[in-house]
Amino acid sequence: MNFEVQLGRTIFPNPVLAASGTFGFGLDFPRVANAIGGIVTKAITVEPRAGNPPPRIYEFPGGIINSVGLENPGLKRFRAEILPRLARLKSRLIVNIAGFSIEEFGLLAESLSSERVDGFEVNVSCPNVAEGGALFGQDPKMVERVTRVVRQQTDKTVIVKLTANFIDPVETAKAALAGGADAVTLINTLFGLALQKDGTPFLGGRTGGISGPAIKHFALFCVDRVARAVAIPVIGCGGIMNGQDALDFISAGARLVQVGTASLRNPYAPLEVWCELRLLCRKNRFKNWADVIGRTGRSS
Amino acid sequence: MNFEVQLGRTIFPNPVLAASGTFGFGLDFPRVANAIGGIVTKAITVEPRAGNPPPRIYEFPGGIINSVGLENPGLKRFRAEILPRLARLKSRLIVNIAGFSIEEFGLLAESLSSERVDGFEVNVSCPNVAEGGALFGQDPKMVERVTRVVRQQTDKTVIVKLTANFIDPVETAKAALAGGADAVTLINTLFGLALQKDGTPFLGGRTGGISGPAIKHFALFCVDRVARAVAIPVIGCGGIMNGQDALDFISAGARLVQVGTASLRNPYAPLEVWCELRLLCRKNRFKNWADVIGRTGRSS
Amino acid sequence: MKQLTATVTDVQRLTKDIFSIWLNAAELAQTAKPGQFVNIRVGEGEELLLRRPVSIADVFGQKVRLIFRIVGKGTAWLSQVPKGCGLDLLGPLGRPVRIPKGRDILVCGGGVGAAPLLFLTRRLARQNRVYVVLGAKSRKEMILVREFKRLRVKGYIATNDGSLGWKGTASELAELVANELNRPIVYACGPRPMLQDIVARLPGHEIWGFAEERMGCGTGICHCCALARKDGGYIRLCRDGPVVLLNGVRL
Amino acid sequence: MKQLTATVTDVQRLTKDIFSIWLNAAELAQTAKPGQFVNIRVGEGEELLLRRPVSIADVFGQKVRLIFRIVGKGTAWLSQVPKGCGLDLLGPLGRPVRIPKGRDILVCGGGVGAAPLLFLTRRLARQNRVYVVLGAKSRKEMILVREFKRLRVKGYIATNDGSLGWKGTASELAELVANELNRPIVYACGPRPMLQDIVARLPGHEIWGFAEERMGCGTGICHCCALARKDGGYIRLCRDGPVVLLNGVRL
Ligand SMILES: Cc1cc2nc3c(=O)[nH]c(=O)nc-3n(C[C@H](O)[C@H](O)[C@H](O)COP(=O)(O)OP(=O)(O)OC[C@H]3O[C@@H](n4cnc5c(N)ncnc54)[C@H](O)[C@@H]3O)c2cc1C
Ligand SMILES: Cc1cc2nc3c(=O)[nH]c(=O)nc-3n(C[C@H](O)[C@H](O)[C@H](O)COP(=O)(O)OP(=O)(O)OC[C@H]3O[C@@H](n4cnc5c(N)ncnc54)[C@H](O)[C@@H]3O)c2cc1C
Ligand SMILES: Cc1cc2nc3c(=O)[nH]c(=O)nc-3n(C[C@H](O)[C@H](O)[C@H](O)COP(=O)(O)O)c2cc1C
Ligand SMILES: Cc1cc2nc3c(=O)[nH]c(=O)nc-3n(C[C@H](O)[C@H](O)[C@H](O)COP(=O)(O)O)c2cc1C
Ligand code: FES
Ligand code: FES
Repeated sequence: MNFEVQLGRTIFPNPVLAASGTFGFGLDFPRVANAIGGIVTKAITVEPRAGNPPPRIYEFPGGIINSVGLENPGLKRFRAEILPRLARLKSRLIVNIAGFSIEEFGLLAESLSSERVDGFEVNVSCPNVAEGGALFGQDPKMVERVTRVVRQQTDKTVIVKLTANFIDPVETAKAALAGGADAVTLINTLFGLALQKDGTPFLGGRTGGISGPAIKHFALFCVDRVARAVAIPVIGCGGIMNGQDALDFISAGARLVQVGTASLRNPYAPLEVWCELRLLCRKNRFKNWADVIGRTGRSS
Repeated sequence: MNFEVQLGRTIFPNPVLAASGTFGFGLDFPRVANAIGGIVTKAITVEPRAGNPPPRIYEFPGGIINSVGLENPGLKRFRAEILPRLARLKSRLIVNIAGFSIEEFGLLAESLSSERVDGFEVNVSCPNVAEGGALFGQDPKMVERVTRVVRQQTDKTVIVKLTANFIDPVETAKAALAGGADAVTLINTLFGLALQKDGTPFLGGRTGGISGPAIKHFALFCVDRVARAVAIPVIGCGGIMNGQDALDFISAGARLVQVGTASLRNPYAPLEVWCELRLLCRKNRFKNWADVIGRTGRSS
Repeated sequence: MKQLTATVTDVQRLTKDIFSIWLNAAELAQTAKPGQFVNIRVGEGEELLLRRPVSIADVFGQKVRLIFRIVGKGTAWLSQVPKGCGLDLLGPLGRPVRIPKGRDILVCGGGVGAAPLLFLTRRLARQNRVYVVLGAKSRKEMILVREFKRLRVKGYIATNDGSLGWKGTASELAELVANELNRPIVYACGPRPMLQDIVARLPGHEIWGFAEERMGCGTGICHCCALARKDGGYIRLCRDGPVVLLNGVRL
Repeated sequence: MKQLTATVTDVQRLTKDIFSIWLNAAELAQTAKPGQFVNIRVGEGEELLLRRPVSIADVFGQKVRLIFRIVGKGTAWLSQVPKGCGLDLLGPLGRPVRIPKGRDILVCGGGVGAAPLLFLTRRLARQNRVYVVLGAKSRKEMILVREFKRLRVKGYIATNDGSLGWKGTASELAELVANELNRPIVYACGPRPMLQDIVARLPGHEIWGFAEERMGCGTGICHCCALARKDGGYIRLCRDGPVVLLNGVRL
């Protein structure tokens, strides 16, 4: 069976990617990076960011909450120091870009449209500083504008990473489509608050983002909903720990999947998910991958 | 210490309530019902509803997904057969009402404003049939209108049970306040989809609502957010399994809490949560309950 | 119904995946009636949130017997509870079976479905003529034959592969036996296809079946255990069942 | 760094809540250096998602020793792994301590903090003059005294209640010892307040400390283990540490 997926001009050799922020820049585990469908880098911002004070991670049964706070070396150092080292990876490379204004998104896409980069994942889960700090991703109009600006700056694959916090992702997926995106990723972390026994916030960043198995069924709901309502390829993400989870997202309508939190437990997780997915396909005797994608929606 | 809480004209003897849909009508466990702060009934609709086909419940580590589908005997039979039997309970009685049009909400509130009923929890997580089936609770304008209609029909306590699915509860809490609500409950279940191995939906109702510990930290986020932004009392709900969980919600700004999924495992759970909460207060040597409510927000 | 802690006094493996445990639970033993079940807390922590329902298979003095097949995490955990440990359970739950008098009775159990029929047959046999059909895939998977024998009821055995007794399904054999009886009341417990098959084979009979559905609470407060009535609407299996007149429901 | 399964060959309880386990792990034993740690998968299922970092306390032949205190679910689980079972771990992780030559060295451990210092001291003692201060609340909570003695280094012991050795804290005693030495390099491991106290008491010294912070991955890919640098920004403790020059960070 052929598992290749094309989004924009990029052909992913298989449908399992490493999710943003949970696989560094892909340099630490080249064997994994080269064997899976591709890697999405940690978010890159125009200016370097130190990130949030510790603790940055809270664990609860079935999930974690992180408040890394977009720590990253910034556009310049990423281009000068990290991008050249990424040349030695063969894998598809998607750069996750996070701006605090529409212009910053444009600048990031323009500056990073180098040969090595296959595409961008537009991270709209950051506050729009110019307009009162509401998150870009919670305003369909902003999502469309951001997507359009990125689209104008690059002919690389453009993926918009949507949030499902307090916004119907169908609306933002339509906006991303209108803005010219090649795909959307669903979902980014859910908002979360963890407290210490004395009632004060546990995380240094006060609140954080929930990921892991606890958000899987909400993410599946979102993928199913968007895949049936919007004519844009969906990349599924949220609590994928094994091949069956990946298959669930694909059944629900995802063309590709991303493995996040699982890589924290085991940096080989994306590769293991891909191997297990392939085994499941053999066990289930699937004939045609296209029949599997979105079968949930066609079943009812 | 005095744990009484007043909302509207109702004085709750303590802050732990049984959540809607997870304690029947309170008739099955009168000892629990009489000892806790109060009970919220299963949702009542104008017409009787058979509910969704089985299976109606899916379990995953840390949570469940239900698709009961508002099964209930309808307004008439509830008034004729169940309400009279509720006379033998001493507990505060909040009736959860669910309408499919603004008028239905008004009718429910009017018809049920009997002596035995202390108040209403307005369940806005149902589709607005007249206007394309979008959920009332996802449209602040609708929340305000529904609340106002209920307010006009009754002088009982009016609580609006908000959803945080695809809508910022700060907006709907403001709407509830504008409509004349005495309090809001946060949160109702999160949207969820569970699949069988063959990719078809597991639940008879196709999708369902996620509850239990998996949603606790998202619910805490919502309570903290609304409690700091809107001048309306908040009732916290979502994954409360023990006294510490209840205390977390109160620290985050809830005046009362509701115990849902925990009662499925153990029908004595609401009472146990209340006992544990009291013990924790003693252990922590709290002097003043008002200092505890919302201390998270004041800490940062 | 009470919440109680019952000590496991004995654990036995009956087949590859069927286990029998005896619990010390005086009050439960006294109040439980055939057709009822207990809802058992399984696992530690919050991984398995819901209890697991298991029918009462037998009662002896202060002791209660449970028999279950391992099908997932909860039953696997249950099979590993060591002797001497306490189980947290709610019970007795569900509506007891009404015990008739002076009738021909046909009891039919498939696989682990034989378990709750043991307790039922013990009570039925006092004032009725009881005929028992037990079925399983093979001899190795047949349970409780000796226990039923001790009840001195007329017994018939079927296995799919013929390795014990008659070769065929329990419901096929039940049909043959029923035809010899005088307006028998039928009690059946087993996989859903077996129940459906019995209903199809024995039209016009009063057939009571142990139905199963995913449960939330087991105590009647969540309305998750819906079983469709033929005349519309649903019953709550944990309240109105689990033993129901199969003629009136849609399995 | 490798993912490997290491068999537990020995489990020992050192104090009420401190355990020592030996693992059979030839490659790890060969490659691990003082200051490094392993990240251990704990629990079954998905309840405990993250691994738990534990420092390498000692190495002997093909064996690796870990010593840990029970503080929560993960370490409680670890203490109950029976001999003969395999542990899933990632390692060695973290930056090895640079071993100086011909220097005066002061090693200071508080509580379970003595553990990683054992391995370090073994390597330091080859080419340096090593002085070791061990502290604990009381005699009952003191660990590894015999092991350190066998290394033939000069040892000093402090307990808060005076039940063994000098009465006082490890850092107080370390200050006294340091004043007798010639520009000693200090290596410290213990609770955060102890590390802060040592920094305060020994200004101008080169002090290396085993820092701790909540970790996500332990392998450098998540940026959760932030430790603040004095000159701004954060280091990744799992990569740039866990042993760091305390003079340059904000504890
Ligand atoms: C009233 C009642 C009485 C029962 N009595 C017995 C008994 O005496 N002996 C016995 O072996 N089993 C009995 N069962 C079935 C038993 O409850 C399930 O096998 C058990 O809950 C499975 O739990 P698990 O965690 O092992 O499996 P899970 O991981 O939860 O599920 C594994 C498989 O079991 C099935 N299953 C899960 N829950 C149920 C359920 N409530 N009903 C039917 N199938 C289910 C699922 O479809 C799934 O395929 C009874 C069920 C009910 C409703
Ligand atoms: C690099 C490194 C090496 C370590 N080496 C050792 C060692 O050799 N021996 C030893 O006993 N402990 C060591 N620790 C601490 C150990 O990792 C924690 O005690 C353990 O993760 C707690 O897990 P738990 O599930 O038992 O507790 P949890 O339930 O997770 O937490 C219980 C308590 O432990 C604290 N804790 C949890 N995780 C950490 C962490 N990563 N760092 C500090 N405190 C934490 C929490 O603040 C909490 O109060 C090390 C930590 C790090 C970062
Ligand atoms: C530690 C951590 C850091 C993350 N950083 C980013 C990021 O920089 N950009 C981004 O778009 N998503 C980020 N995410 C979100 C993940 O890419 C993913 O969308 C989310 O974790 C849900 O998937 P999971 O449940 O498989 O982890 C991060 C997640 C974690 C746990
Ligand atoms: C089986 C079930 C039925 C429910 N029915 C209702 C309902 O009728 N009306 C309502 O407002 N909420 C209903 N809920 C939502 C709960 O009241 C509660 O808001 C939610 O479950 C989150 O709390 P928990 O995590 O403590 O369960 C139901 C929840 C469950 C699990
Ligand atoms: S299982 Fe909850 S009502 Fe039957
Ligand atoms: S713990 Fe993940 S980078 Fe250090």
